[in-house]
Amino acid sequence: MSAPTLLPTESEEEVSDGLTVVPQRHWGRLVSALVILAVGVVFARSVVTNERFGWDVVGTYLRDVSIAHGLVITLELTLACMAIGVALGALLAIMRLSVNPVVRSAAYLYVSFFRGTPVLVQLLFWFNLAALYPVISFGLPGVELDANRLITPMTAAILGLGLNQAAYQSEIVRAGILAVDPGQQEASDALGLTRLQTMRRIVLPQAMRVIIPPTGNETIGMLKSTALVSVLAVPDLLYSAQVIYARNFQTIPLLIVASVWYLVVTSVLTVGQFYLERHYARGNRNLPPTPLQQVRRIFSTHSRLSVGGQR
Amino acid sequence: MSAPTLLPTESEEEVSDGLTVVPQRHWGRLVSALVILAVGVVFARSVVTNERFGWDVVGTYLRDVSIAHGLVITLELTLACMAIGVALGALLAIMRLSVNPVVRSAAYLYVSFFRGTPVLVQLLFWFNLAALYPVISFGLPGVELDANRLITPMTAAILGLGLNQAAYQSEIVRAGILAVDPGQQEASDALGLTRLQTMRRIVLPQAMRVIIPPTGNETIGMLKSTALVSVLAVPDLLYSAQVIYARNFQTIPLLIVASVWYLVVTSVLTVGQFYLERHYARGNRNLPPTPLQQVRRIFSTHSRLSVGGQR
Amino acid sequence: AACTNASGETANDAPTSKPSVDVNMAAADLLPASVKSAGKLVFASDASYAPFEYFGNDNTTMIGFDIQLTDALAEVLGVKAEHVNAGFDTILPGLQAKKYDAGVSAFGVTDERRGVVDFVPYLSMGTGLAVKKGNPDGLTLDDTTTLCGRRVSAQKGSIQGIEVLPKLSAACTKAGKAPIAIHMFPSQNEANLALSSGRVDAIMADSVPMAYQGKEAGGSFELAPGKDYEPATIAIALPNDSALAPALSAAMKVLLDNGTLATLLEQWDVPPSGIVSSTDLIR
Amino acid sequence: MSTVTMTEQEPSTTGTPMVRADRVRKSFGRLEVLKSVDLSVEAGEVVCMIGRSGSGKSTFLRCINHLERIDGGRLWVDGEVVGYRQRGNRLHELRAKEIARRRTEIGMVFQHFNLFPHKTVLENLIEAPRLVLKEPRDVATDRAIDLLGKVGLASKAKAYPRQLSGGQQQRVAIARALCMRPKLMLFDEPTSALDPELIGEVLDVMRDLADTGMTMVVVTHEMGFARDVADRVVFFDEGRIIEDGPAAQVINDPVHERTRAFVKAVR
Amino acid sequence: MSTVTMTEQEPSTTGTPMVRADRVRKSFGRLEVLKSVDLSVEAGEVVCMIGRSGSGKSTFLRCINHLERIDGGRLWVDGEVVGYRQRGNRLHELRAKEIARRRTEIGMVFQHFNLFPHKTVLENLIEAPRLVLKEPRDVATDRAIDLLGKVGLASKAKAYPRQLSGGQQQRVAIARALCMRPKLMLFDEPTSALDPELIGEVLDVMRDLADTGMTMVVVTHEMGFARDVADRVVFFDEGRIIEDGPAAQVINDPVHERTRAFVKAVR
Ligand SMILES: Nc1ncnc2c1ncn2[C@@H]1O[C@H](COP(=O)(O)OP(=O)(O)OP(=O)(O)O)[C@@H](O)[C@H]1O
Ligand SMILES: Nc1ncnc2c1ncn2[C@@H]1O[C@H](COP(=O)(O)OP(=O)(O)OP(=O)(O)O)[C@@H](O)[C@H]1O
Ligand SMILES: [Mg+2]
Ligand SMILES: [Mg+2]
Repeated sequence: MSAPTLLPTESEEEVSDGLTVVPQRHWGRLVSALVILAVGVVFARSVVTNERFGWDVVGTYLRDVSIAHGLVITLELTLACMAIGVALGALLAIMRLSVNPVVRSAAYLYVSFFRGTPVLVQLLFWFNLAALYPVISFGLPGVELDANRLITPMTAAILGLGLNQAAYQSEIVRAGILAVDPGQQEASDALGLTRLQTMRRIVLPQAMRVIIPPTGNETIGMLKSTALVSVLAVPDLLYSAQVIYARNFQTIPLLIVASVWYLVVTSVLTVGQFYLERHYARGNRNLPPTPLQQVRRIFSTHSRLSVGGQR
Repeated sequence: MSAPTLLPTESEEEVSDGLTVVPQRHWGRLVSALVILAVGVVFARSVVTNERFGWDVVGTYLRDVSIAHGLVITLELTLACMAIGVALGALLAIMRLSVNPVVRSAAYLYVSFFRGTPVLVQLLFWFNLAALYPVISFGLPGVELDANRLITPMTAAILGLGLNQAAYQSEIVRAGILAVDPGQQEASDALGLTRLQTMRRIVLPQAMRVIIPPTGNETIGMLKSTALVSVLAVPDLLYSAQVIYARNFQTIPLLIVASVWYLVVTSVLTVGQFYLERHYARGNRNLPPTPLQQVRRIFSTHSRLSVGGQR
Repeated sequence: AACTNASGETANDAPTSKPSVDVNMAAADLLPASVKSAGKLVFASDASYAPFEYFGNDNTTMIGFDIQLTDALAEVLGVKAEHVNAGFDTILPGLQAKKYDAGVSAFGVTDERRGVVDFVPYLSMGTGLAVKKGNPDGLTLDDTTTLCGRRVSAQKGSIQGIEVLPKLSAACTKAGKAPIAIHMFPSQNEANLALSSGRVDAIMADSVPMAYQGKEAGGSFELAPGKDYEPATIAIALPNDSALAPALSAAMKVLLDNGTLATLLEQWDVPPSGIVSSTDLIR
Repeated sequence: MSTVTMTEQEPSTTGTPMVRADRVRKSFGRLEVLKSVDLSVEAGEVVCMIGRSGSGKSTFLRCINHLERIDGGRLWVDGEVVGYRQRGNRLHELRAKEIARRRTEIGMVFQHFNLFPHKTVLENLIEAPRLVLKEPRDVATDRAIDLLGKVGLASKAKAYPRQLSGGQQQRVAIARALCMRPKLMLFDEPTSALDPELIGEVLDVMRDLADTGMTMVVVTHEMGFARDVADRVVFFDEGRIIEDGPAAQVINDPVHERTRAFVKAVR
Repeated sequence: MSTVTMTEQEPSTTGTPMVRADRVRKSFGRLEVLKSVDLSVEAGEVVCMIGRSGSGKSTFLRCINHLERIDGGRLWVDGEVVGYRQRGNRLHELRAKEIARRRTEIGMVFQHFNLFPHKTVLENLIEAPRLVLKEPRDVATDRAIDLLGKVGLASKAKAYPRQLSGGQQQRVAIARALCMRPKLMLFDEPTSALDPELIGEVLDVMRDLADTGMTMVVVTHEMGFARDVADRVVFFDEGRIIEDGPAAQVINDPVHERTRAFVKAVR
């Protein structure tokens, strides 16, 4: 009759009071796991066996050259635009916390304007700058630049997405900076560090922990946003798939092809984000668990009652 | 020779040491203000006088019925999708912190999948569900639902955008929850509150301060993302503008019309976000300044040297 | 001048053979000096509209009726033709920005548009109706009242979407029937997908691409029986008061006269009724 | 400061100790924090726990409240095994809901107060009675105001915690715990986050509470308080209690070498 | 704990006081925090500041370091007007860069340590010398390791601050300030965030530092330390210094009524 015990109390050394411990059974947990698993299997089967998904076509195009080319462009764009976004966003965030009211309001106007207008419009604006200003002179005599030469589709795409991203990113960075203990700023001041040194060496590195997760969101969002550049006929991943199905009308299989690649890249990014978070968590007592540890945790059924255990 | 003084030291009562105080002049600040102002004026003039912007057409269409109708759809969609996103996102975030490994991994898979695939594909999937599953039976005998009846274009749009948003939102909420002092959870535990009560009454309200700024970003993003539903032939604000210029070829003026409306809505949202932030900051010593105070701050030239002053 | 008709070895989906024509000096003289010195004309097309303009099997070369037509035009004018793929939304601002010399994307001519761009017409094309396989609802363009109360899709910016369907719908309400529910999709692909998933009952579009796509899509939809509906004029779009218009019109007339246009139409399976008349060309 | 007189206090059933620990063990990963703790606290007793940092005092306090789960030995509060329900001679592990219910009978005051910053003082006090004990708002409010008066903060009911001094916050924390009418109060270094001037206020409230007969287990380094108020002082060392006796004896004349060194360092 | 012997210390030019305050005033909005503070600290002197919470002690300390800007009166550090450069009989307001440079000559130790948590102990120490004084890495490192030895933490150079106890963190904070070779050290309640057992370590380091002749201004409630180490004790009350004298006299036999009440409360 003796049930399996969880508490080591019940080991032979200490059965002083002769009581048997009956551990809590997680029936609900087991049942829900089975239900979810069953639903998953049924769903997967129905997806795999449904010929309307056109798995043979998916297989053919998964390694198509133009899809691969589109993937490269998507990655390039994401990299370039996030680089602009992160750098300019940090600058804007610092500007918004400046003591100089001019600098502060300039940053504020920038953010309001770029968050307020659709990216599509911004993209079209940059691309067709020449329609509005055929010759760019910066108001300087002698300078006459042909807007169409200056701005290729790719440049327009990077400018449009990057400048727009900077506006969103600045809000994220600003929140991150405000989350750093003001005592850090004071300590730096007292040591004689300048504002910029403090920001770069003390505040920003600590803000990173708060900045990274939403930035991860934004990067993954950007990966998909690059599809907007199809209006500029820049053949990114999704647009490359669209070009193919515009010819052969295999819409659904080609969308699946694009999705598969997006999923792959997103997964890689997520792993990268994890290690970045871990890097910036250095100096903390509890580092976030590695993926392996996480997998172990997912399969661990022993729950810690203490709240401390979940953090 | 006596320069204007900033320090009250120089008032008649205390000129004990007979020294004159020369305040620091912010020449750089003044010059940069003038430069930015000048650039702004030149730019504004060039925009207003440039006939290629087609200001007369802009004026005509700004209050067009179908634009107004598109605006309403955009607002409805944003509201509905953000509602789903916020509610489901919070649920997913709580699930990811659950002690139950099944619940935890289910939430994890959801987030990975929805962040990993493009919204466009998700939208097309929901909209064209009937192409894949003409009849939805949930595997139950007797149940035969016509997928096209079940899912109207608007439903597909809300499902697609809302479920996708939930994945992003859950990361934001999760970061917010983790930012709340673990002591709050402990205190609730010690008082005998259940997990759910603690989450709802103690942790989430405090997490809101960290959650709101990125959620504001997301809401403003969503406002623009709704334009994606044009692939479902749902005429939101941007698509309404596009349909009109596809007819009359007045591309730039109509994009300006859409942008103006987006700017208006974004501004209203920003103000709303401000008061929401202020609400959740209650109990703090320093409430964020109201817009009026902010405007005053922008125009104040007296800078506080102490860092404490900027926070 | 004799026109060398391209050989008959047309591949059934993508004719690659190119009709070659001689330079017509009279037409070439009409070209503005800037184009003459540049030696090329830049044409913008939204390459998602087979068989007019789309990407070939290599996914990088644009092919189609419009492409070959403009190639021939350029040859008549003694310049090179450069083809740029551009989203529909950027073609017109691009023309104003002088990024492109002309837009060639099966543009339909309407009076409203004439105020914004100049047209060089080259084709008149009827409207076709695509329906679900087997036409379960018995829709036909011979009796447009069969469309009343139905969900009909069209592409954003197409003549069908902005003129034909609203007119037919108005007729329905006048006759006391339910109006037509018009669904406008950003491109033909979404419309096709919506038809095959039963989202809409029919697609109304230019008859030529419709026939082509129906064939290509592997029979998930078909053309409704009956004649084409009122033909509309298709044209090349130029910026207002473009100096190019006379040259292109003259060159187009050369192609019409020497039968190149007819050859191209045949090559791309466009019914003979599609040829634009000389009188239209003059307009 | 007004004095606190807790009239609600009824003595527990005599005989059963309020807290009993029998060879309690607890590890975090490979670190064994509690090696074998034995302790018995009678109802109405005030026991002070002292000991070096890291010796396991907080962990043991948290085990009593089931904020941590013990790995070995057994722990009783008021005759019931912590974390289990006894039926016959079988111990059934409790579910989260029941654990929460049991916790309501034990009040805990943390070193860092842990007040809810987004709620006013009054809201802090009535939150748990309303949610957990399902008391009507006015009943809960009445008792809360009464208790606030007893800790000398009647005028601060509408203030937010961050508007109070540390000493005031800690007194609110004590009142919040008392609102649940606990039969046992646990204090984890309740004065060590306070400036020396503010410590007195909190100790006064605790002294008054002890006078009402409340059972109290207090981790503290305030030797003056221990001497004045505690019935017993126990000394923790490396996860064990190595000294246990009347306050005066443990503080002034400890038996164990280590206790002597510690008491000297703390003054 | 090893003893600290600071050999680098050279006495300042005699005659000029290290700190001189003449009717210093400071308000936050409508709240007048410093009403009129007069004080003079000679080079090599150790002055303790005591006073009720909110009386303006921290604010005054921050004014000395120009972390706050004063609203009235005048303040000198080592003969230079804080925040201004004197040319003839005109005072030119300093720019941010110069203010930062002046701060390097004053070391400050905060109540909550404020170590940089993302940097190791050694990195915390060499950050400012490298960035501000432009010292080469090895020179800065050598002095840092030397100073760590003197505060008894040579073995912790590679540790991160969160891996240290409070007392250890505060000792690192002191070493960090000393790395800049300041001529004046300011301490703002350096022990009040520590547990009683850990306070001793920090006070020992400060005592050794005082023995080297460093000029120190210390806000503290540790009466024992004040009595042992301070040359003078000053009592703050509502934005003024109302008592200023030798430590023994102010603590044991204060003149002013309020000082007497305060000293009694703090023990
Ligand atoms: N959740 C946890 N995970 C891992 N280790 C822990 C945890 N909680 C406590 N510890 C460790 O257990 C040991 C005992 O901690 P505990 O807080 O009980 O000591 P303490 O006697 O209260 O000391 P202090 O006087 O510093 O509060 C310490 O070494 C601590 O680092
Ligand atoms: N940045 C600030 N803005 C507004 N008020 C402030 C600011 N800093 C301090 N004060 C106020 O000034 C008063 C004096 O503060 P200060 O910190 O100097 O006192 P203190 O003597 O150091 O007290 P304690 O012992 O509590 O540290 C307090 O009432 C405080 O609330
Ligand atoms: Mg402890
Ligand atoms: Mg202070």
